[in-house]
Amino acid sequence: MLHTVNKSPFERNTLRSCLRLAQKGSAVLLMEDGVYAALSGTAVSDEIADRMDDLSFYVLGPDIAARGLSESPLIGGVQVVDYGGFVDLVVEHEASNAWL
Amino acid sequence: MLHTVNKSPFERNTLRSCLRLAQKGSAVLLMEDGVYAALSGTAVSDEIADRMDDLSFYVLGPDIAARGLSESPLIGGVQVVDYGGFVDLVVEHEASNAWL
Amino acid sequence: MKFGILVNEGPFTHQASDSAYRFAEAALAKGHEVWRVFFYHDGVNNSNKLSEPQSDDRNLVKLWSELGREHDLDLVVCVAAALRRGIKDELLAAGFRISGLGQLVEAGIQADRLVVFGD
Amino acid sequence: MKFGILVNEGPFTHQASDSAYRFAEAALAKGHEVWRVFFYHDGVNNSNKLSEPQSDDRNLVKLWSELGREHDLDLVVCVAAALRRGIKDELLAAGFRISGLGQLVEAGIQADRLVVFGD
Amino acid sequence: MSDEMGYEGEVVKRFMYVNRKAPYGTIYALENLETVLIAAAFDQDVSVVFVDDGVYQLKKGQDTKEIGMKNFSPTFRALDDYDVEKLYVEKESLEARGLTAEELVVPVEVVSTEDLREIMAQQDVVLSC
Amino acid sequence: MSDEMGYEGEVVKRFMYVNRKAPYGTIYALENLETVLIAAAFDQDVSVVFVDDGVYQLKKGQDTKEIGMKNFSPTFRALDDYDVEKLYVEKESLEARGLTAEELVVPVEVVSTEDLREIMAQQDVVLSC
Repeated sequence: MLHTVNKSPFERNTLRSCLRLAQKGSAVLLMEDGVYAALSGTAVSDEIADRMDDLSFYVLGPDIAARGLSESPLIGGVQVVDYGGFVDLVVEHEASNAWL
Repeated sequence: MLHTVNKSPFERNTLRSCLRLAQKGSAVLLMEDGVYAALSGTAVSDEIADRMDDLSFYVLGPDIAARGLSESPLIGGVQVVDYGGFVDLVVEHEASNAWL
Repeated sequence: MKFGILVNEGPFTHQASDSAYRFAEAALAKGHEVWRVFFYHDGVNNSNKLSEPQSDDRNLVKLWSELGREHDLDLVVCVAAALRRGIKDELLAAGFRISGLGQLVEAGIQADRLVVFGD
Repeated sequence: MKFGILVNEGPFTHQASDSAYRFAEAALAKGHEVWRVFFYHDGVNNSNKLSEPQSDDRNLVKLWSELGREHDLDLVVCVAAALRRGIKDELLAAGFRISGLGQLVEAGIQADRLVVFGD
Repeated sequence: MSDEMGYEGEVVKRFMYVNRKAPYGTIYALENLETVLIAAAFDQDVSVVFVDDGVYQLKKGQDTKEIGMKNFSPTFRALDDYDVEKLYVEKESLEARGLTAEELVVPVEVVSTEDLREIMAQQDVVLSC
Repeated sequence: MSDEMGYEGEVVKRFMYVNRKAPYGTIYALENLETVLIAAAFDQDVSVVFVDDGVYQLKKGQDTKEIGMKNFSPTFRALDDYDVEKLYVEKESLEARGLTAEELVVPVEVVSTEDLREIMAQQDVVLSC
């Protein structure tokens, strides 16, 4: 399953709930304000770093660029995709689950 | 100053930010989904209980009743007000600050 | 005392408009003045007269209109926020008017208290 | 592959409509089919043809209309959500139609994937 | 994946509605419930999940008179008439809020996070809110 | 309280705009900035605060081309022309996000939580978002 998270991990519990309920082997795409969770060196970076073995993490590049984070280091293992890559992720997974 | 908080403490960081930045002696009114913070016996009850000496806490009764919490025990010291009491609180404090 | 009220969300989706309405009602019942209600962000949608909730639900557009008529309230819809969202004069329910953001700042200056309702 | 897309928020206030639009565009560019776009909750406001953003801003209502025309998309606005919020036939931009929630369930059944954008 | 043929040869999919938001503060709880009621008419395999603040939707004793909104919690009791019988509540979400299953308006299956993870992973269509 | 007479005998109030939300995910950052620009014309005592995710509004290097939205971050640089000079950023909010003041589009005063608490308590009108 592909999980999408569009909320800031600083503001809401959305990412935390997604990570709690995402089964091993699932993919998580961080988009919109959810991209802040992909940054290394923040107070919440560990939430994703700790699950890097269980889950595949992706982040939407256009949302990273919009927020001025293109040069900011991402957590190791997070892969950047564009909208086309987002479409491919949806195709590759049997279902998708938007954590709103 | 009167601070109002209308977000669930489980879902958002709103209450936490309010409590961090509210000066000693201020009043905090919990309303809408913010009323869940007034309940005792939850995972977040301590956030308010710990500040009971510094701040005055109020909760909007109509929002408590709507959510089926009229019989639920509140954190000791939290005072229940109705909309008229909300108006009085605004009058009593020189300014109000809605944490949205 | 003179109150200014700011409503930042539309009807139904968030409780903001309901809470603001009940606050205004309670303030008026206590003999206070509601100097202006300003509708900003999605709050501009509170003025859409086409709103038609189910018969057993409250009609917030109508409630604001009626409260406005009874108490001669100044219900101001922000023009910039309204244009973006497709709220124009032809959609305005009775008692609402469209004007600039300056009217919000003015409410902050003139009213004794500005109370904000939003998401 | 056949996609269904659900848009839960109006234009501007949340990024949901922008993201959904760019996703739909990308899917079509890759040769996929967008079987239906369903607008629910405040998403119904994406169909309001009176929307008039500033000249240097994107016009989401127009973008959806145009994408719909170019690719013959089925843009469905939920009737129950729309009535509440004052979105009626006379406000609908080209290419949108109002229909029941069953059309969302149908999109879930018929499309290979349902992708949701919201707040 | 889990697509099966229904008794009339139609595709039956597993639909899961995930409720994560408290009632009244926003409209999502109410409008999602409207979707569930419609979905029930389509002869799909429907389950409804309550996690995080979504568990508050089911709290007994809601009285909305003073906030002027409609109390829609009795509608959850009608789900059974619509043959929507799979109602799951996450144990951890209940406990964090100091709630028990006895305080809810309908009988539900209280499941562990691990079980819910498993159930969620088997769905074809997930609508979260 | 802190009402003073301005040079033309008008009441001058202390207005504080508190930005707590990230840009682009929602419109609040942009529409609040529009309010600040208007407020500047009223000869009031205006300050603008960035806390929590609001500090992200000021991040340098924003490029919104691919999301199709307008990059409004340069407008913060215009605040100075409008005589809006009191821009406060909470240190704790910056640090939690691994940011430094050098990464922001405008010079700001980085203040401690204690200082901000003090400044906030002195306001006549607070508009948070």
